[in-house]
Amino acid sequence: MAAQPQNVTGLLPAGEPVRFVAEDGTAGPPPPGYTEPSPERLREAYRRMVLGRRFDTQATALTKQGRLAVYPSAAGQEACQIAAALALRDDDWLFPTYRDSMALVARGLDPVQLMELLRGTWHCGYDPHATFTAPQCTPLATQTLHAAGLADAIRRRGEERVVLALIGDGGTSEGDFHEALNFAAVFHVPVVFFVQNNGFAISVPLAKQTRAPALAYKGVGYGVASEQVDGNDLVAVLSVLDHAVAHARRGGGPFLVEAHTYRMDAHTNADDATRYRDAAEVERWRAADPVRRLETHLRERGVLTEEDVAADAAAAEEFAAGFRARMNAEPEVDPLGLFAHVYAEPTRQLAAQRETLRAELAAQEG
Amino acid sequence: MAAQPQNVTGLLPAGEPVRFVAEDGTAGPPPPGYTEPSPERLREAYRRMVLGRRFDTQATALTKQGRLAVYPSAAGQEACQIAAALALRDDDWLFPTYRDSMALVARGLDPVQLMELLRGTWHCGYDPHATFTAPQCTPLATQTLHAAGLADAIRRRGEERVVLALIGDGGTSEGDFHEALNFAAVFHVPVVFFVQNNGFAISVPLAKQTRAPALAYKGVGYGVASEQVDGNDLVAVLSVLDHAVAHARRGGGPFLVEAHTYRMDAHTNADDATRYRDAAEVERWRAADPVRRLETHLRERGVLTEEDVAADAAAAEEFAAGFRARMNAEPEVDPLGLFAHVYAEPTRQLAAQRETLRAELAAQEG
Amino acid sequence: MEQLTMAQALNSALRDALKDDGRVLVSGEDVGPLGGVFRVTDGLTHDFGEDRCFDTPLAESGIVGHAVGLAMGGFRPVVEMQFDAFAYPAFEQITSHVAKLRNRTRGRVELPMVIRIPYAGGIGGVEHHCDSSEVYYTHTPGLRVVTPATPQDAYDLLRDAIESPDPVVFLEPKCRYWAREPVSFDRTGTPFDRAAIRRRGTDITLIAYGPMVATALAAAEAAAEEGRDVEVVDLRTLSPVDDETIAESVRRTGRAVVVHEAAGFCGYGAEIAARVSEQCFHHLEAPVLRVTGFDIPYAPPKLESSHLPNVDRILDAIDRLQWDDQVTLAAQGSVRDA
Amino acid sequence: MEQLTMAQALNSALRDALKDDGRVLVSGEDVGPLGGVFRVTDGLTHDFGEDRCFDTPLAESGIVGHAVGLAMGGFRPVVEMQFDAFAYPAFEQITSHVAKLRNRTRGRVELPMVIRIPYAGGIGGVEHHCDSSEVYYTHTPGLRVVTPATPQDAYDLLRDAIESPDPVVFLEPKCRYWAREPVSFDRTGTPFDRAAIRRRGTDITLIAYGPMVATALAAAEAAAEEGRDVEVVDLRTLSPVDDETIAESVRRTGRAVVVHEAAGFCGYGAEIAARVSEQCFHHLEAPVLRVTGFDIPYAPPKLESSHLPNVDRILDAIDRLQWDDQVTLAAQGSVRDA
Ligand SMILES: Cc1ncc(C[n+]2csc(CCOP(=O)(O)OP(=O)(O)O)c2C)c(N)n1
Ligand SMILES: Cc1ncc(C[n+]2csc(CCOP(=O)(O)OP(=O)(O)O)c2C)c(N)n1
Ligand SMILES: [Mg+2]
Ligand SMILES: [Mg+2]
Repeated sequence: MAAQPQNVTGLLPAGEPVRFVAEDGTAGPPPPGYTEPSPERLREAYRRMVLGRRFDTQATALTKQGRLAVYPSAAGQEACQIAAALALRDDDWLFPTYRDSMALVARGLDPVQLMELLRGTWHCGYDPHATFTAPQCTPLATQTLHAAGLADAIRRRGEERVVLALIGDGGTSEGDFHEALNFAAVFHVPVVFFVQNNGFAISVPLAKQTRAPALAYKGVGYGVASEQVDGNDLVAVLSVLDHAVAHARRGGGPFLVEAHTYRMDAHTNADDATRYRDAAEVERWRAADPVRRLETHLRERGVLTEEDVAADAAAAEEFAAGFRARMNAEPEVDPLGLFAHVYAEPTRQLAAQRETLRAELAAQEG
Repeated sequence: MAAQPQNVTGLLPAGEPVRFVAEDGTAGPPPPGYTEPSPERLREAYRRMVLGRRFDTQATALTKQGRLAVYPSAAGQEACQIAAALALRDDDWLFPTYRDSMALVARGLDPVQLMELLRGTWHCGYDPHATFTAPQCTPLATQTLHAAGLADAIRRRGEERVVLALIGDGGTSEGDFHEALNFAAVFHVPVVFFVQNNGFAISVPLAKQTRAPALAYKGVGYGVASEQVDGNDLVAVLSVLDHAVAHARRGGGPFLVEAHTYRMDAHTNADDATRYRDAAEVERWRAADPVRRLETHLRERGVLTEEDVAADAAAAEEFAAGFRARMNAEPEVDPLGLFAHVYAEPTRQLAAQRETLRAELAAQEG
Repeated sequence: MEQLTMAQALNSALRDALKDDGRVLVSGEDVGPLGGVFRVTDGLTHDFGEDRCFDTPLAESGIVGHAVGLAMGGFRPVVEMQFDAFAYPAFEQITSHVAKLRNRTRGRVELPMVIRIPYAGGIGGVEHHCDSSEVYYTHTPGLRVVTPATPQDAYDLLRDAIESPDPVVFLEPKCRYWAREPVSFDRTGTPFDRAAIRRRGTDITLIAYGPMVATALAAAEAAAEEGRDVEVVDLRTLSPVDDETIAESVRRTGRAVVVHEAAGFCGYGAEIAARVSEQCFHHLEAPVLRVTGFDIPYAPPKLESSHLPNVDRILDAIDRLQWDDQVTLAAQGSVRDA
Repeated sequence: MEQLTMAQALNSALRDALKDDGRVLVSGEDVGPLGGVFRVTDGLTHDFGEDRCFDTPLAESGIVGHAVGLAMGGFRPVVEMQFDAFAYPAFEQITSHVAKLRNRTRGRVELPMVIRIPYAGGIGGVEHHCDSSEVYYTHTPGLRVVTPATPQDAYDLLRDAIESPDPVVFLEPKCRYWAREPVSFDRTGTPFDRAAIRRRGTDITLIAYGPMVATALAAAEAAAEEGRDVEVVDLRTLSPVDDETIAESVRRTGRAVVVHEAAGFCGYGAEIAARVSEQCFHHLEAPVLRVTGFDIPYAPPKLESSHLPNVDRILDAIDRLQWDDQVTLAAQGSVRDA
């Protein structure tokens, strides 16, 4: 194969996933082009990872008690989830999926509002404009286009904000992902597409999803700069996202990041992962645990003490307890609210339908 | 940027479009990895290019006389059109678009049957199964999925046939193109995607369509081998397509080829290209004329004589005359045929609707 | 006869089709080793091999478009869309190709394929998992659209659909997946394009399909206690619709109510109401009423019971069918949302 | 007042909106320097700059999804789908997001955007260029769907649509693009969500919209010669529909015919017929009839005149409205396709 021009090689990801810290927590030589985030940020990341993991366990527990209709756990993806939240400023926009509740908790969203979707009281419980966070998206890959569009709105106004769009490995197969990369590139907008490749789309393993050398190699086909990273190495994920976000913020256009990680739990609590994967595979990934890896690294660097670890665990416990308590209260719902926001004003027909329901409810009560 | 692994570099196209023959008709050194097709095939290609171009001019003329509702010319793309036809065996499948009538004529389809779509008598006039040619496709990029599926049918039966899917530069922006590349790669099917990048999607120039270094760089993101080629050099296009088809036929999986060419005419006769491009640009491309280029090359090689050129021109003239004569006859249409093929058997409702129309027609006549 | 759930009956139909016809292929997201999120394809990959039942990449337009190619190449694909709203990415392939390829080619290219879509709600599913999307398909000429209400029909209709030379959109009412009844594999039941009268009655014709047939039957029972004898028609085939069965019934009873979960506005019930009003005009003692979902996006789980048509709403509609004392009132016009 | 074609009136509406509101953006395939394949956006890029009116890559889901993001970001996008069938790739974005984002977020995220779709036939277009796709949108709660029949309404409705806080599917009847009339830019005409009575009459209400209003008016003229006084209602707004205007008219005339180009089965006329039958039951002298396209894929150019509803078919339907001598015959039920 002949040599490739610079406008090609400059877009390709590294041949191997970027990594700072090995599975056992020892730091290797810093990968070329990236710098390790400050100890303070790593310390903060650790705190949020511990909290995020605890929140995640709590949410899964709530499904067993019937307090949540369903919950897709992000266990194993803590490095990605927390780095996504930390890489952004408060007024940057985040476009999450159903799996990214942990990232939203790390962003500071109220966990109970956040859970309205999975609790079944409404489709989205938080205020996207107040939180700069789009509703958690279910139709796969559709949110990447919204992210590109919102980033275009930012560009058109000459603001310095960026947009981060989350998507799974499976979602990259949808046509909308392709169109989003292309629109983002053509309009040169400040958006980072962050693929959490957790090895599975429900039961379908990556090998049946794509034959790409890595998903990050999709970038070059759109003229989008790309990188792949060890998704269980918080230091690496945060460093690469920092780089990508800075690139987008300074007008460099979109950026595609693929993080190689693993979904430790089933797709959701309703799924039975033993039908399609070996326990042994899951065990192998346990060795790559992102929380322990960062913990070891930070301890070795002297940034994290025994007391810190205990304090973070206690804080997480307290957070979970508060969350649990609030979720145990029976939520209030208003059936008439079904008609309130279909349009800015209910149409005459909807107003009449609301009256019908109101009468029914009154009859049931009276 | 660090070195790329072999499974990446092996998929990337050449850094520059593959070319055998320069614009002035002089042959350069053969590009690495490709062999020049035999003189006999090139001779045959020339004949069909001349015929194809004449057919194309005739079809455009027929729009002026109201004999065709509309015609999208392939003038300037003769090398691509004829190479696409020549690269296939008779029982390989071709999936063309509305612009690829010339390729279908070169494949040997009856030009009048072929024109049913643009004449407005039916949506497709030829028999796809008899001609191994799918209906000319209008909804952009959708045909690439059908091509991948049909190639999968071929693979599942263990046959040695291949499928060639044609698509334009604009069409590559559609989600279906992405999904087709991915399905083809994952199922490892014998399909070649051939992008005729003619610089425009109606009025939209390539620069507004994509920021990719070249469209061929999309392949690597799917694990699909790719190449880019000078689309006005028949020798190069045929050689690259031969290579791609052989790759697919021997079980190597899909292949993506991008040909850089130019649409010399407007999008269709109904379009006004002066609204969006300079005459000067068109003139520059006239120098790259694919027919003259092959002619010069073949004459220099002694494969083509003055008499051959005259004979080919005369044969093309005769073909055009026959085509014109048949098109000048008022076509017969059967309104009741509207109900015949919506389902295998008309439903009771359709049968009743057909009777209504039959009665109306009878009333009009009687 | 075995007692089977609807999901199991569908599984049996797929199994028997795979056994009987080597051209049948099953594909979709998670239909392989997992057996589908509703287990409808449970064990098929294991028993028939990955060649016959296989997972695809996650792209619905891709799944349908790929199946179009397989069908052109001589196979008979049965594809699964994981949930109703996730068939929308395939809308162009379904509308512009699946529905039209036969017509486009004057019958030369046949597309014997089935698109299975679990649809409608009632299972506490979150947004996008509960759409009643039937009208998008029934309004598209070239598609057959069918929906079973019982395990037996699930088996029969799916076998029929797979054998049909026409493309079939096969709508599976999620909330009935776990309904159980004895299922015969003899295929001696109702023909493919016919409705079934599930309950004979003389006073009112209740017209329902898929998820709402059980509700309609329950309403008929309740109405019987109030002395009204309700006939229940299960449409089974939404396109083409079985005019004869419906019209014959309504002409006998003189009153009709259509029930479905989908939003009422331009819903399938509009077509039924319009046809019945036209075909049975002089037999109707009252306007054809519709009991449907509200004209809103599907409700979140905790509110779906407010949204879904239920026995009470059907009884209310029955009460509004201008029995002797009501004519004056009703003459003023009385649709729910007017 | 200037004489404008409908295409020019639409162009004026876009211009005035771009002028009045800096948040308005126009995007789509070929809407830039070319001015759109129907020249509706002619000159906008030249006059307002590429920032305000711009070409996009060729991907309809992308166009709509990108516009959703722009709207979330404070803009008011007006996107063009080049032809009806080419909006289908955007179906998921339209159905699952555009229609639902406001509801999803309890009104916190507003999506003031317009999706312009040239639709329907009558211009000799080849396959995929002539679909009447209105029902796909009217059946989807959360969308407003409007369609002008005249240049004046084209101007008024498009201005209203762009100012609407709700997403609007704006259906442009291709065959009327070149219809010409004096157009005022005063916006003193019919309000956004109201139908218009285009012709007053006492005997029959003809209900039409978009491409078929002109045909309905022609039929009314012809019927007048036969001594029947036909009222013509132009719906303008398909969702929400203007029940009052329709019901008031039909209660006056006692007879109604709905006309549209789309396939009849589950077409928009079904909803109108069902509503009118319900709301005006005791006023109806005859069943509401529908004159629609056949239930087939749109016909090729040389056959479209056989497919499209025309004056004769409307007159035939009027004749079947059970005038004195017909009652017995009609009582047997008499739909076209029964
Ligand atoms: C358009 C669409 N199709 C199908 C689904 C059903 N579905 C929900 S999650 C999922 C798998 C997604 O996998 P991936 O993108 O890898 O994300 P992960 O769940 O692993 O985070 C599927 C198929 C959906 N939500 N949207
Ligand atoms: C899905 C879809 N969207 C829009 C169109 C309208 N359209 C027809 S041809 C065309 C441009 C296609 O450009 P390209 O793919 O480069 O092919 P070319 O015409 O240059 O051969 C467009 C937008 C279409 N046919 N299908
Ligand atoms: Mg995944
Ligand atoms: Mg092109």
